[in-house]
Amino acid sequence: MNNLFLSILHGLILGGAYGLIAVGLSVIFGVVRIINFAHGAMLMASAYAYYELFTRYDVDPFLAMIVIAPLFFVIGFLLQKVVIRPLLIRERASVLEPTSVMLFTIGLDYAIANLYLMIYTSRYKTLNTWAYSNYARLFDGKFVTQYSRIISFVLAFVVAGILWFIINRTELGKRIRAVSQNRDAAALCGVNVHTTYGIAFGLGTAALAIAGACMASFYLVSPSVGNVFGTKSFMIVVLGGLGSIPGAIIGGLIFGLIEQVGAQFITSTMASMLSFILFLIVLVIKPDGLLGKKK
Amino acid sequence: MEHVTKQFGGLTAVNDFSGEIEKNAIVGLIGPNGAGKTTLFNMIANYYHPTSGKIYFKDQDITEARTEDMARMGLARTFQVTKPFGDMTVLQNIMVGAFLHTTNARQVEQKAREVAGLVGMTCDLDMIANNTTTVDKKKLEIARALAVGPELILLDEVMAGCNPQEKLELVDTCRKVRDAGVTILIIEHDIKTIMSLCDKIYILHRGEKLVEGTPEQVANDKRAISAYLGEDFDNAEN
Amino acid sequence: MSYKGNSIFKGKFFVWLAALCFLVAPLLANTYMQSILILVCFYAFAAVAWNLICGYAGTMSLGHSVYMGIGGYISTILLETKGVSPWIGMLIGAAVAMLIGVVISYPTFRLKGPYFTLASIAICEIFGTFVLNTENLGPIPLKGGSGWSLTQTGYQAVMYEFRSKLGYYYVAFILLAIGVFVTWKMSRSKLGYYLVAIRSDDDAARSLGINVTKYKLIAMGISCFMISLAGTFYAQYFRYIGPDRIFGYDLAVQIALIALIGGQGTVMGPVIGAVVLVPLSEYLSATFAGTMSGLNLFLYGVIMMLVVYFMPHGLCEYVVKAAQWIEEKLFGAHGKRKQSKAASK
Amino acid sequence: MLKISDLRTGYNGGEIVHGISLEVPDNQIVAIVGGNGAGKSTLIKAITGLIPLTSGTAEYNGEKLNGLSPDKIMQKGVCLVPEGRQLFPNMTVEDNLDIGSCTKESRKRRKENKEEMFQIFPRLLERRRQLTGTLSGGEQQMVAMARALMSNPKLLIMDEPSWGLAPILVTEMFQTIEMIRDRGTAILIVEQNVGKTLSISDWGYVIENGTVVMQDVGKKLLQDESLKKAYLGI
Amino acid sequence: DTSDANAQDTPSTGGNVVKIGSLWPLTGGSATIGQQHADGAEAAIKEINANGGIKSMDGAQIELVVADTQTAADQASVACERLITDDDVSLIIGAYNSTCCISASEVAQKYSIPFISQGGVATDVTERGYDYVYRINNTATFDVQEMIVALDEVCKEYNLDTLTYALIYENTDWGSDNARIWKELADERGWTCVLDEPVTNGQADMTSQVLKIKESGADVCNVSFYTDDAIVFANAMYANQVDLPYGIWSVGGGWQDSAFYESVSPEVYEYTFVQEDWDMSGVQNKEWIKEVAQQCKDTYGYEMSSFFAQGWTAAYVAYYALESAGTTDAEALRDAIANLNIQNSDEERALLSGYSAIVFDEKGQNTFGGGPTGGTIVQYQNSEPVALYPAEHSSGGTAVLPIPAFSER
Ligand SMILES: Nc1ncnc2c1ncn2[C@@H]1O[C@H](COP(=O)(O)OP(=O)(O)OP(=O)(O)O)[C@@H](O)[C@H]1O
Ligand SMILES: Nc1ncnc2c1ncn2[C@@H]1O[C@H](COP(=O)(O)OP(=O)(O)OP(=O)(O)O)[C@@H](O)[C@H]1O
Ligand SMILES: [Mg+2]
Ligand SMILES: [Mg+2]
Repeated sequence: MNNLFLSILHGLILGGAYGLIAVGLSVIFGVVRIINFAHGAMLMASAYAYYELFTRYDVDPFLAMIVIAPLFFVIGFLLQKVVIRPLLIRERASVLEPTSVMLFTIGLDYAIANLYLMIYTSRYKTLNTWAYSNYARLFDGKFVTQYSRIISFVLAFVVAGILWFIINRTELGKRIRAVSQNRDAAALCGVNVHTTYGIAFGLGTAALAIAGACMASFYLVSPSVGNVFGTKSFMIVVLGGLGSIPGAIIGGLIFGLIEQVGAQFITSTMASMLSFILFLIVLVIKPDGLLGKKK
Repeated sequence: MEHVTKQFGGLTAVNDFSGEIEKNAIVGLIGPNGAGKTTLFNMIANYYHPTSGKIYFKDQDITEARTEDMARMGLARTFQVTKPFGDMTVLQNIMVGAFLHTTNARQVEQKAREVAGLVGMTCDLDMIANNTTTVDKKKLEIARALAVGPELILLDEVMAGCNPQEKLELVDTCRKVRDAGVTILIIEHDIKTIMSLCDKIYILHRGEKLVEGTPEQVANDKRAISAYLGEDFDNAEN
Repeated sequence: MSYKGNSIFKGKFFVWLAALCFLVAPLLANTYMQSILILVCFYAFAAVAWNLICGYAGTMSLGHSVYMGIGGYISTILLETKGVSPWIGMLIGAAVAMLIGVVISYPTFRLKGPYFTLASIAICEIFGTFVLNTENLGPIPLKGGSGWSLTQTGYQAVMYEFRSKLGYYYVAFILLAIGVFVTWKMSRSKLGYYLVAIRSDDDAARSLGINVTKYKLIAMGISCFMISLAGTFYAQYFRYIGPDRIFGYDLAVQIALIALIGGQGTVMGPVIGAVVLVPLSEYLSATFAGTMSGLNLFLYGVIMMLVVYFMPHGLCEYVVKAAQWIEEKLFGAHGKRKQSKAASK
Repeated sequence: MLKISDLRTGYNGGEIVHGISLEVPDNQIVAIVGGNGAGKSTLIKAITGLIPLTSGTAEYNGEKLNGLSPDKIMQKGVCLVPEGRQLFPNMTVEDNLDIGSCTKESRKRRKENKEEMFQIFPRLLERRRQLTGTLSGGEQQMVAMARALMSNPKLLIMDEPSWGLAPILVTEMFQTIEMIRDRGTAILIVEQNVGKTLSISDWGYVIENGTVVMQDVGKKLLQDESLKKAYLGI
Repeated sequence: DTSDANAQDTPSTGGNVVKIGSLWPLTGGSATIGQQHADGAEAAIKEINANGGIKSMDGAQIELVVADTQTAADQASVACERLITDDDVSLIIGAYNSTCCISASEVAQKYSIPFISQGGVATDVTERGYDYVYRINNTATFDVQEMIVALDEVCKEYNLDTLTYALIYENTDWGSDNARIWKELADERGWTCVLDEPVTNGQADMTSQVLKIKESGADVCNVSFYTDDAIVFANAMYANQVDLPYGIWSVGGGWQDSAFYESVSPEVYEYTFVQEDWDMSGVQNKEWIKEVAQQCKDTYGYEMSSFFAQGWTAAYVAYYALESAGTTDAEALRDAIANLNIQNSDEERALLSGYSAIVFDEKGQNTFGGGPTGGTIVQYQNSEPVALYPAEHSSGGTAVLPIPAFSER
């Protein structure tokens, strides 16, 4: 059992979590064609929700998820339906990435991140849950990791699987796909476009809230935590192919692997540079990402 | 063109096509939907490269040339789905084409107005291109392509979506363009237009050349009628 | 965002009026106001440079500050190690930035829409991480994370160092004026037309004989050249340059925001954006930062959302409308006729 | 069935349709013809809720359609085959048809309807698993029509269904349209193929510059000299 | 005008108000730390005002004008300019990050307004020949030196000829400076470096790095991390049971932040050595420090930290300077700062940070009167910090060395 093998395992575990965080972003982009720049801020906001529930009522995030994820579904749904909808209607339907919506989400990111800074100050908090402070020891105790990380890894696949199923195998998914391909035609077929957008946005946000539960139980909570994962999520979804759910998970795994395995051979800063360089190379060779579809 | 073939994955869109377009002629390219007309077009304009075969333009091998070089060599095209530069005015759209051979904005503008006159743009030249009517968008496509000063112009279904009267107008435009010394290759579904306009017609069917000849020859060809024109072609004629 | 936006201010009155304001304002202001005016010019110039490629050709870069960093670093290193005047260093830096920009953009211009945007962020991160972790690049000292603190040269103008704010101000203003002029010239030239055509539909542009990559690279080159001049100005004015800020995503976003909120793809948009946003953020942070940390940036975000919400095409559109209205009032029908004639050009 | 009175609409403040009134009775084919840019598509968009109307009313079986969103209008039984087909290119033929029947009631009859569609358009049965983006123009048009029929509309509106079709297909398509009418669906059709359209339609309207300039039984309109000149190029 | 309004609010004074600029990173990457500095300064000024303000100026009250650097050098420069020209402050304390200290003091120098730097460890802060810039804290050199000197003692005590060490640090100026200096000093002593690992801030997992340390078999590990990385790192070290016989030696940073101790369980930081930039022992030994600590907890909700203490000290230094100058005239104020001589006594409130003295040299760097630079090296034993080195700050405990392996704890 050498370090290389261990770091591969750690890379995969971490990559799963990255993928989980990115998958919501991918769903939203795939349907509404918006890169949600407030993704990191919303992740952070969900983490604080778990923080409150844990410190006040001692509810474990993985349990609280049952309440918070639906709550974030509603938040995402309303955000799309009430706020982003008028912006979208105003933009030409064919625009690949509506600029005004992008700007709006950047503004939203500032606002949320700093609102939480005002409320919670910038102090780092951790949630000492059972899964945070207990370690799984596998392979003769050589492979040690927090239970929360293992749960996150598993959840990544569960959430991605559920989302994939919803989008590709259900009636709702058919509508979502229809709307993502041709908004007006879908409306003419009797699909309520903006409700469908809202649902997609809500699903993405709910997935993000689940990722938030994972992050809160293996990392820490602070108003700036969104930055740590935000930019990385953008890279991950692009690497995997914008809009592709399996792509987000694969992209996440690749990032996790490079960070952990790369750090075995070179310094970790060089490893993180390596992941960006790899990202660029993939894009140049395959401009639509690993699993992206050509339009 | 010699033995041009194009495959998309397993699908052969154009198979072993050979043909020639003479200078200063109007050549028609017809065929059922999905026959590979647009694909053939795209290959001539070097938007795609053929899987095999060679294409010559003015005796030069252009098989592997780039799209943007074609315009410089004197070959311009329009798109089946019109693609105006939406944010610009009609005039500015045409000017983009005219900038190819000069950088002088004044000359360019003059040229653009000339071309607009030639194709008979009826709308206000300062209108934003996206807001014009379908016919004007089609004319704009032609005008923009003409503005680069081509010797050969490829027109892809410029008349689709126009009523017979408007088609006549466009036929007129085409003639004028030809008279200005430009060779035309045109894809069209409207038989009457094609018959009246073209000097020579190719019929494409499932990627292969079915018939080649003058309008009269084609009209009397059994294969052409069964594959494309339909049994009641004669009725339509009347 | 309409292309017609380019023909604003044809009744040159307002441009001259604005230029006059810019020229005279610092003379009337106290040093604090002067420093804000300098920032306005600096950010406006950076946004103008950004707009040249990203606004006109529609390639939304959120990593443009990287070229600013390259320019700033090169002129600073030349000054500190070889004593080369930053005036010369600035041009050398700009040339290098232009070269690097063109080389990097060649492959990345193949990417469309959000892919390009995110790739630009990655490039910014790569450069930032590299400089941050490199003490020496071969024989060239980079100083890694500590950055460069510029030694004083005794306020010599030939060394790009001025005793009074006014010196810096007029340098920034001249840069800005050049930037606006270049943009204006470009917008009415072949390059400008081509870029907007490419933004609308690059397939159609290709069919008209436009070498899309070539023209985008030309614009990119000009843009990198200009923004790297801003980098030298940054280093000289703040007298400190370090990697975390200048190669950072935050600065890049800030520059893009100014151009976008002002009005992407218009001559004056970035300037208007800077005139509004820079003092706004300064005001917010002066008023609220001490009261409650985060309040200033929170309000900034909220205001940004409101602007996007109510002025989707940027402030430029409204400024133009207002200007037209005033012009009509001032010059009556004559002004209006001039305007419409100008618009038809 | 559909009654439109004094409808006005346009884009961004510019009025394109200046007060059009027309009626589509049950079980009939009603045609709208007119030059390019006359405002036909704009009128259709207003009826189906894609753009708002500035004044006037569109009534369907006595119910006002004003202000309803396209999906609500569709659920009432008014279905549009839009200009340019507007399929979902990355979905299979079958999925496209499924979307056509995603309202509550039509979903129940999805299976039967699909089978019926495959009877009407046997070509689609062969290609049920193909992505519609890769179909030929004619096949795409069939999908567009089938998709609209999947919801058992009572009124089918078609905007230039023959657009880009080879002559052989155009003939087929008009036959199909008559067949659909015979199954009990009212049809409002906008077409450039003036001759063929008017010859199968029960009533025709001629629109110019956003107003109705002529209306009559389809075949009679065909005889009109001025119309012949303007639209048939004779 | 705010100054008038404030003057009316506080009728007990002669009506004068002196403004001091308080410039810290309140948003951005260093916000946690910046906020604690700002809180410390605020608490100190409250106390000073309550005690009658500046006596040499008829009991003038001090108004603290707080500004935010946003953890960005250029913003710091702009904010500093605003404090000087718009808010008319007589003196500025701040800016924590070296880069911000450098760029902000640049402005202060230009306007000839005294700038008392607190936090920035880069040598450049005081090496530019600026006569209005003073620095209270020590440079990176001192922090590391203190640890190396302590390790010298350890070596002597346990008869170690040489040591192997691993370096792991965040890769911006602070961390890499520490690592560089450590290497220089360790080279002099002939110690061997077995790992040199820079890490980008914001790692979600550090297992790989920790495994490298484990594999390197180092005797000691020197760490410079901010709070977020510190938490992740410490947890990973604990999880993977990395045994370092002579311990983890942290250059403060995250290990000085009370948030760190709230976040990780006691087993995680047990036996860790931390170089605290203040007199940790004070909290245990001195009544008044205990009171201040309690106040901090009550008002701001966290355990007093070195950051709070340093903010406090900076405010007090500013106050002493004003008191001795008796005027807000910049030149007089500068001379007053240059001539400050604050010596340690049990009651000296300015020295909450535990500096032996505050005396500036001609470059403006605090010389600490040649005594200890305030730093204390503590080891966590039974989850309590025990001050060990230097002897002046020792609370009398002894180091637990070599550190018992995880398997034996
Ligand atoms: N990019 C592509 N990828 C895969 N298949 C393609 C592609 N482009 C065209 N095809 C296929 O090639 C065949 C020929 O298409 P083409 O567009 O040339 O037909 P066409 O003759 O222009 O028909 P229409 O009259 O309908 O425009 C069709 O079956 C089409 O599905
Ligand atoms: N999205 C739009 N925004 C602004 N104006 C538009 C828009 N779409 C169409 N128009 C304008 O509305 C007018 C009528 O267009 P419409 O599409 O209704 O004509 P039509 O009768 O359907 O003609 P065609 O036979 O070309 O389809 C045209 O002048 C066109 O320029
Ligand atoms: Mg075609
Ligand atoms: Mg129409």
